[in-house]
Amino acid sequence: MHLHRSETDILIIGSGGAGLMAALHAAQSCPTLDITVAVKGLLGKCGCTRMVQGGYNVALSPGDSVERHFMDTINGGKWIPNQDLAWTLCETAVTRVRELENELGCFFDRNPDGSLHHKAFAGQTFDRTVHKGDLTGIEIISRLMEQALTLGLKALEEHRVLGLIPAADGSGISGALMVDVRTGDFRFVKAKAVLLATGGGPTMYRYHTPSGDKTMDGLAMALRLGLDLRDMEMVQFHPTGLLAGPDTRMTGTVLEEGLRGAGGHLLNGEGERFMENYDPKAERATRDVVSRSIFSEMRAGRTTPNGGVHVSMSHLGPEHVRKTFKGMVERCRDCGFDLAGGLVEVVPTAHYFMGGVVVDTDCRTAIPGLFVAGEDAGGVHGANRLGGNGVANSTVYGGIAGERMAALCETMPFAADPDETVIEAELARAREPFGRSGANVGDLRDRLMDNMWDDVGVMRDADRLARGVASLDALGEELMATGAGPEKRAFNLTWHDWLNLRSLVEISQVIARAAQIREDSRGAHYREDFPETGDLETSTFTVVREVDGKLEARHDPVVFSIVSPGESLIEAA
Amino acid sequence: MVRTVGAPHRRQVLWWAFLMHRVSGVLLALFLPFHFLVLGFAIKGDATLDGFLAWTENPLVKLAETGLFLLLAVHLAGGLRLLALELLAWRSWQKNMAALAAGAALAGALLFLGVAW
Amino acid sequence: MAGDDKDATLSVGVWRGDADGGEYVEYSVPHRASQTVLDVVTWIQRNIAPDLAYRFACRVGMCGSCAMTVNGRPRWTCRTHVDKVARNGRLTIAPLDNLPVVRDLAADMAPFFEKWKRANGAFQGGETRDDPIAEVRPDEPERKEADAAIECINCGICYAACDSVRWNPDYLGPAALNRVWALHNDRRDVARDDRLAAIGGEGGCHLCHSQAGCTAHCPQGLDPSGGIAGLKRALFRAALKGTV
Amino acid sequence: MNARREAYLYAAQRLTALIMAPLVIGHLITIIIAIQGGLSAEEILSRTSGNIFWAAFYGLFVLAAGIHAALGLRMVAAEWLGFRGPLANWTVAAVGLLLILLGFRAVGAVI
Ligand SMILES: Cc1cc2nc3c(=O)[nH]c(=O)nc-3n(C[C@H](O)[C@H](O)[C@H](O)COP(=O)(O)OP(=O)(O)OC[C@H]3O[C@@H](n4cnc5c(N)ncnc54)[C@H](O)[C@@H]3O)c2cc1C
Ligand code: HEM
Ligand code: SF4
Ligand code: F3S
Ligand code: FES
Repeated sequence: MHLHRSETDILIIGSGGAGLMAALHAAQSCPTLDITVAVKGLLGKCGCTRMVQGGYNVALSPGDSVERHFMDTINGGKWIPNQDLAWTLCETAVTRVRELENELGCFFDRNPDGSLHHKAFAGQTFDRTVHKGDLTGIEIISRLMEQALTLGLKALEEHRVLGLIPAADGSGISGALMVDVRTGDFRFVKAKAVLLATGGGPTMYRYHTPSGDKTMDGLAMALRLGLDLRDMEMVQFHPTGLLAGPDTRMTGTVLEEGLRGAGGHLLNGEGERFMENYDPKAERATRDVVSRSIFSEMRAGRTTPNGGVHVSMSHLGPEHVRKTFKGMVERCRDCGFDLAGGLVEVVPTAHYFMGGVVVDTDCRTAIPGLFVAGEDAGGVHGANRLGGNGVANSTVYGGIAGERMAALCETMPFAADPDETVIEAELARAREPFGRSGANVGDLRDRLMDNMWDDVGVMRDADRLARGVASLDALGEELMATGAGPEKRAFNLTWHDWLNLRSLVEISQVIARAAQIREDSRGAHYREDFPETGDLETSTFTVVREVDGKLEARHDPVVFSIVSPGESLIEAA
Repeated sequence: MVRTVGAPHRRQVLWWAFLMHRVSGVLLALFLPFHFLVLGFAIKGDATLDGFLAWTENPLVKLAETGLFLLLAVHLAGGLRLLALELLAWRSWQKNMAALAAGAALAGALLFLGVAW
Repeated sequence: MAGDDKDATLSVGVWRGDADGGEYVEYSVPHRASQTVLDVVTWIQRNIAPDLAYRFACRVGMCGSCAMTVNGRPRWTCRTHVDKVARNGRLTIAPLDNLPVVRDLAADMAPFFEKWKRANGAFQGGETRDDPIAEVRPDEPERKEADAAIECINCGICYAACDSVRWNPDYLGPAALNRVWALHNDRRDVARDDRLAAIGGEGGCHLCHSQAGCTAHCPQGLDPSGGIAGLKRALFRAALKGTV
Repeated sequence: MNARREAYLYAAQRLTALIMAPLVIGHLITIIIAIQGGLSAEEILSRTSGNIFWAAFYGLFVLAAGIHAALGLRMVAAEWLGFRGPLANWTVAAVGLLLILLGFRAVGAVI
């Protein structure tokens, strides 16, 4: 097996907000560094940073404060966030947004007087979300991508990272093994520092919003290295994903939060408004409440033809809707639905993954030289992520990781030599499905998505979780018996589908394990058999890791390093 | 590199406007030297020119002259359209203007036909 | 509606090949009510041709990865409903024009981004992260121009639709120039004169002949054609002033 | 510098177009009128001979057309024939010059 080998100072995996921001900051900190970005798709054209619609939370508005943003984040996260991480997020977001505007060229929307516009976003006590229309992510990632292009970094586009490779002498990280998607050639890139920024992404659910390239590869790699993964039960569901049937990839994609905010109605299969039965705020209730309410209707069988509920906007006046929600109306029209005048089927959809690798405020992990930032990192959001804190997280921590990696490189004369046995093992692992023919990988993926949706989804209980774990185990075995045909590696998407599915199954098992041990209901995690939130003072977070091929799950106590339950950093007005 | 048979992406008004403008420009550039040459005959005395002009009474030649007139009209109208949208930043008007240009050219040519025949 | 008929099939010609050439291969695909062209491609890869190469990411018209030539026209396939483009149940799908092919439906976007870079399509600000954010009123004419050009998803569709690119591979093309136009109208940027120089020379904006295929096909509804005309004016003024 | 040259060439092409536009319109109208009366050498010459206005009118047109056509052909040659670079530039310049010479000869003849 021929293996290309190359060497770089900093290897960045993923080109979302976290990856690209890291590259820019590393280059600024030390312009002579050799920086390589390896990414599954095209530079900046994959991942979810591009898909950000709402915007970016930052306490820049007069009257707002970092303390207030922080308290909203902690409250939203149900007191589980790592407070130091949350604080650094809120504090650094201020400089980061100024950097995005002044240095990188993002041109956010303004008030009529020319000052930066902040819009309201659910769950926050202040209007603090900076945005560019409802396509904020395109603006952020395009500007980052342009700057990265001019930087002259090495971009390994359409390079899928297969595994992280530790140093032979156990001193830390040595680099990463990857495959060039186009040619199928394997490549090992040795580096002094490696950033994992593959952006999590709960795409193992029947309905999901993230970009198709995100399949939990990063977390699966971290798991194999024995790293601690925290809050893995915390999957955020967005209440209104488009439901267009099983035959289209459009199914699951987000229909804006604003539809409900503006007065849209949710109707069940019998044509009744049902939200009032669950919450006095009806359609305007929080994401998790609405998601669970819809899910309950679905379980009760009161569904629309494709198995969801309807969103109805026409009572607000079709013309008005067409004007206010132009993008959404057009998107629906493209798949044949009339959002302004008719009914559109919706369903809760897996949106964001709060769980991730345990890191400190410098993005360091337990393995020297390996850094993690963005959606792959855990602890920033706790049990729930505020809308607008996702892209803030990836750009804030991506930048920090870039600086810290640059500093580390300056103290390191060489990158450590890799553990060749791990390289061999990872190569074998990647080639495993070749030579076996078998069932359609797509069918297995469909089954995984059903399992997760039914048993480890919006509403959980011990029985369902046990059933979920069992079916995941069975699915894992079936996957290992399924193949990708003869060994043709060049642009073989079927092989990649197989690899994607493997990462998804492995992390799904972790999600189910974490969900089993958290016996309370907080934020995104809802146990029907334990509906109470539990005592905040004794809050814990879950940690799962892999030891000798087996998952070990435990609880760690939350350290209230800045503020304890019952306290606040803002004086009551 | 081109894998599209017939390139249907071209089938939009403004592309045809471009093509008409280009072809008329090239044909004009080819014809103009001859036109100048003919007028240059005048140096050799009125007779030659008159003889030549008599020859233009020939229907075939008349057709060619009509063609030239049309070319000039087409190129002129299209050119004005381009100048308007480039220099005056007219935007949504473009399609209307393309139509207008073609219409003006045609009208001019018809006028000529009516007069010449 | 044809899509409701469970037995209806689409006959789909898919361009298969690589940099050395290729040909259309015929597939027959079940027609569904909610079905985009990307869904058709996916179905073929999952069910008939496991080695079919194509690209997508966001699946909702935000990443610009999925652009292909559909029945002769460049389009974003994830947001193109089959019923909108199929003629008598027939589709042909090929990679984007004016770019090299990697394989099958995946075009090589490298020249596209190379030109973005050559056009100096990256912002250069005069302020830093320690300065306040510039006040720019939304009703300033320049801001409006910049705004109108800003939401490009770098899909390459305009680039594939432009015959000037086809006839002159050196031409920067509509997307890069559209970006430059947005930057030219961004008064926070300090490199606007340099940028005009970068797009005024060989391969520059004068190669645009206002064919407007770019504007006609841009899925985001942008108007590169109008922006390029603006750049031509700006260059003319700059040449008179001697700043390029 | 390259950018400035291209900008000037572009401007020259558009400027000559602007100049020619009224001239061509004028010319076309004259032709229509002339044709209605039947065209003869005498008529043309009596109209133009020794007339400084018409000399300037056609002189300007010839000059503008030469420049304009040369620049236009440069573009067409580059795109449709792949004929680019210094040789192409000199060739179209020669074509333009030829056009201007022929044109001046014609103008000289009728004035
Ligand atoms: C529809 C939608 C709307 C959203 N709206 C908002 C919002 O309004 N506000 C907000 O704050 N947040 C929002 N989010 C969340 C936000 O987008 C993410 O939290 C954030 O962008 C994650 O950034 P990242 O850099 O960590 O990952 P991403 O931007 O997802 O990038 C991950 C990168 O890793 C690459 N990658 C993955 N696997 C591999 C591999 N094996 N090898 C190599 N590369 C790999 C991917 O291709 C990609 O380039 C939204 C998310 C979605 C899906
Ligand atoms: C009547 C006044 C005229 C006007 C307003 C005019 C206008 C224009 C314009 C604006 C262009 C630029 C097209 C482009 O680059 O996309 C052009 C191109 C051209 N013109 Fe003219 N023109 C006129 C007369 C002429 C004449 C008399 C000739 C012939 C000698 C001519 C020959 C050409 C040629 C060959 C081109 C190049 C075509 C191309 O690049 O597509 N034009 N004209
Ligand atoms: S201008 Fe439009 S067509 Fe061109 S790359 Fe941008 S979004 Fe795509
Ligand atoms: S299609 Fe091409 S020619 Fe100009 S107007 Fe658009 S760039
Ligand atoms: S897949 Fe992203 S634009 Fe189509």
